[in-house]
Amino acid sequence: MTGSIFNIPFLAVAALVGIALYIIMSQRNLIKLVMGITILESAVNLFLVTLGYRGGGVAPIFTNAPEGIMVLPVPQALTLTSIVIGVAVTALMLSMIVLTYRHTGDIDAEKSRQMKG
Amino acid sequence: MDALVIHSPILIIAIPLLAAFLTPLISKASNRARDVLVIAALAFTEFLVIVLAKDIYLTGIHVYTLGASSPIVTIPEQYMVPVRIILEVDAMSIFAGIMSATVCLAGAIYSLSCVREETGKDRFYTLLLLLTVGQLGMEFTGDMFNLFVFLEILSISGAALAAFRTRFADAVEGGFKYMVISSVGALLVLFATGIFYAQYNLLNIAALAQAMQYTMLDKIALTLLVIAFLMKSGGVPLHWWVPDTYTPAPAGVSPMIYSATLACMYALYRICFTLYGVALNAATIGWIVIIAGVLSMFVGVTMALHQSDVKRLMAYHVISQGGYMLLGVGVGLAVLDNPEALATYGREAISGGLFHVINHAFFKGLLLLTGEALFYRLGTRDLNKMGGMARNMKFTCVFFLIGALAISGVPPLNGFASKLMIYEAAYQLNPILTIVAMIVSIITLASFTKVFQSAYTGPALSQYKDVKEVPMSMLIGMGILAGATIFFSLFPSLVVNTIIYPAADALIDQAAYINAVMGGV
Amino acid sequence: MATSVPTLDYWAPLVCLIAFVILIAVTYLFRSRGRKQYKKGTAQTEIFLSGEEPPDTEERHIRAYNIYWGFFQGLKRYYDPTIKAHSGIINDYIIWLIALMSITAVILTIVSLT
Amino acid sequence: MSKIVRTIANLLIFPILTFGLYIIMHGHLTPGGGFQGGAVFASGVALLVVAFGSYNIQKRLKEHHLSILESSGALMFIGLAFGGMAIVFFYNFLVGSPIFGRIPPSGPNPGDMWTGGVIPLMNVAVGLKVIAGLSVIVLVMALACSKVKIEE
Repeated sequence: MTGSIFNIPFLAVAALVGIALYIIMSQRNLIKLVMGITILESAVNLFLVTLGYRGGGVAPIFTNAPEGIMVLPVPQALTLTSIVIGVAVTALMLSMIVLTYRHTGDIDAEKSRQMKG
Repeated sequence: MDALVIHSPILIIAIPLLAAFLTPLISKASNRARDVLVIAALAFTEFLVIVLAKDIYLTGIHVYTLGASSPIVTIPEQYMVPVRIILEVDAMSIFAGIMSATVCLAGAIYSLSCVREETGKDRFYTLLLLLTVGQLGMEFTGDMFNLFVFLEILSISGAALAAFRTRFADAVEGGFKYMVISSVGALLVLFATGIFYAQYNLLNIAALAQAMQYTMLDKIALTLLVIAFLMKSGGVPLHWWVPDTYTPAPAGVSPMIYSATLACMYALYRICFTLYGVALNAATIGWIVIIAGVLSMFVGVTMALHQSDVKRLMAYHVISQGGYMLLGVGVGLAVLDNPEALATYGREAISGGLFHVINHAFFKGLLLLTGEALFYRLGTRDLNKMGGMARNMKFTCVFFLIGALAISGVPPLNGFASKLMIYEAAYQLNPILTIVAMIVSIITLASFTKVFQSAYTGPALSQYKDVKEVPMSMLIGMGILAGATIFFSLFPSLVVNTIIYPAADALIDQAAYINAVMGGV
Repeated sequence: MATSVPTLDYWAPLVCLIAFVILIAVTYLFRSRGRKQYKKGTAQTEIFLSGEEPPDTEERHIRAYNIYWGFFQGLKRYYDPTIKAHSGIINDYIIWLIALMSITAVILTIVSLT
Repeated sequence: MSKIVRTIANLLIFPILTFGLYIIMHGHLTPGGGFQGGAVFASGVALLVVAFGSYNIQKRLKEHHLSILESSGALMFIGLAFGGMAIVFFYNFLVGSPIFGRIPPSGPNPGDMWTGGVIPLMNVAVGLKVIAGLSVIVLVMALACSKVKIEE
């Protein structure tokens, strides 16, 4: 299983995490910040799904399942819960941004800041 | 009755969850019925926690497997490893459970009256109960992924509650920051869980602890977990969100968000002591936690001294007193690998840290509630505009004095007892730690005399002539926490021997935790 | 095994209550020996500012911001950067997070190599 | 939105909603389940909100109806979890019972609807909750954004 072909998803995860952290660090616009968090979340989901991969495996569905080994189902269940939580977190953050826009008329992290020091 | 005790670990989590989703329906009937439901659910949870605590101190670790043929079956017949979600409640979890349940009960009773004029009250109580479920779930679960799910429940409901008064711009901003920080932290925890699953195909904490070989990947997972939980519990280099979230939080909610922060600190200790145990190089991680603790103490209190906003000042004290807890348990962690040092002062340090966790949960909750009472009556949190409140708000002033004296470690009250244990134990590891701890304690007293002088004493100002005392339910909420503080101050030895020492031993004793699930296989 | 807490042995609440009562008795003794002839509410209890008219209640109350002025002035070299660091912008929070994570990872790898 | 979009929306809305319910009901056989089916259903609601404007939808699809639906879904889920409380919390008490309890046939087969014990019922409960939850999110956000434009 440790051929070079199987490491590409993990490189993709590393790249996505790097991009996401860069976005969260540098973007002052709050909506882009939320996009960065969603990218980080999809990176972790990709990492979880690729963990369960077994060479030549089939999707773990038992109905009309063809012969041959199946991919591990547990990481996919973890990813499903993480996606559900991601939806809730993103919805909450976006509605808070709508409220900050309504209060301060601005969604820039620096200008819409109320508390300092 | 014993059936109740056997099923109590899951009941403690399921009853508030059931009540959380019942409130929108019950509130269609009447508001009074909803308030009664919320308080009854939380009171029953508190009763269950006490019943479970009594049983744990008698019979040891309680294990509860969800969905198995019986609660005790952790490993199904033809399997070698635990498969289902297992709740594992040892003395340390029930210690944190007692703290969370009491503070949530007091917070809920306190917020009964002061949320009256808000809109969307049934959603407030649903979020309040979900926050309780998140905390108790995190403290009782024995499964890494379950820990992540409860951490997320905690963060989402905490952020939504912090931003509940949407008419204030800073409340929305505080909630948003808490949500951003918590979701990034939780994703790091999920990444670490993924690393564990990649290597050991296990998610259960006890099974992982047994299979742990501390490879390079485990070190990365350890840093991810330690940093994520250090951030969620307000350690200094990452404490920035604490003042922004606590200041605008509604009345009964700030102590509950605080006990959620302590649940994250409990998770940090659970990871370091039980999941990794002696496998990790204890000195390094111990000293990282100690340095974070010492920095938290100093930066927290010096910034608190500089504040002019009551709640923001108390939020900075959350950081500085959290530094004491990190210092206490960090000293214990640093000496985890040489047993005789652990026996002499390591165990003392951990008990001191844990005693300070529960003490501080009570009197910090009390102080946050008094700060909120000032805001409720005077409409402002700025200390420069207040004055002479001792005349009109007598009870709040008495509660404030109890809390302020307790937090600065003045002898009669319980802050002194736990700080003394930390001073004594930390001194034996390195005297500088105790010196800094004492200086910080003095500055804490200084900052609270500032609050007392400018808010409570001084001449009666004209614009606050007609200010009345806070309503009864707020006084009851403060009374519960003040009573708990007084009780812990009068019987420190009793409390330490029954609650704190078993918790410290449970934290150190990793083998018992593993055997409870793996059945000594 | 669970002996009472060694560090808190002398700390019995009863001892404290007795000490507290003794303290109150002594202070009351000192107070009662004071001069009796001052009368409340007369010119004797007025604030004396060497003949100056005392400010009315609003100004007389010492506000919160200038109580510890000396402490902040003394530690100015510590306070200015710390207060500036509490910038309240979320991006700085995450920069601190990533910095600390890399530092801990480096420390852990170095320590475990030696 | 234009006439064309509205008529297409009218045509498309029923296949979308039935497909969503199909995914919920067959969660324990084919890929899917409560959340995915609910999300498909809520995308149908989003299509309606986009096509007919959030104000017209808001008149028919009241927000407190949806919150009752959401709470009842959650209570159904917790009730099913409490159902097996006699033995242990999440116990699958329907296995072997006539309702959903048939033992699934082994080997590759099209799969039997009446297997899985409590799991299909839990899928339905979660599906109800997610339908109501996501529709409320879509509706409230659409209303919040539309209000912002009007206030400016």
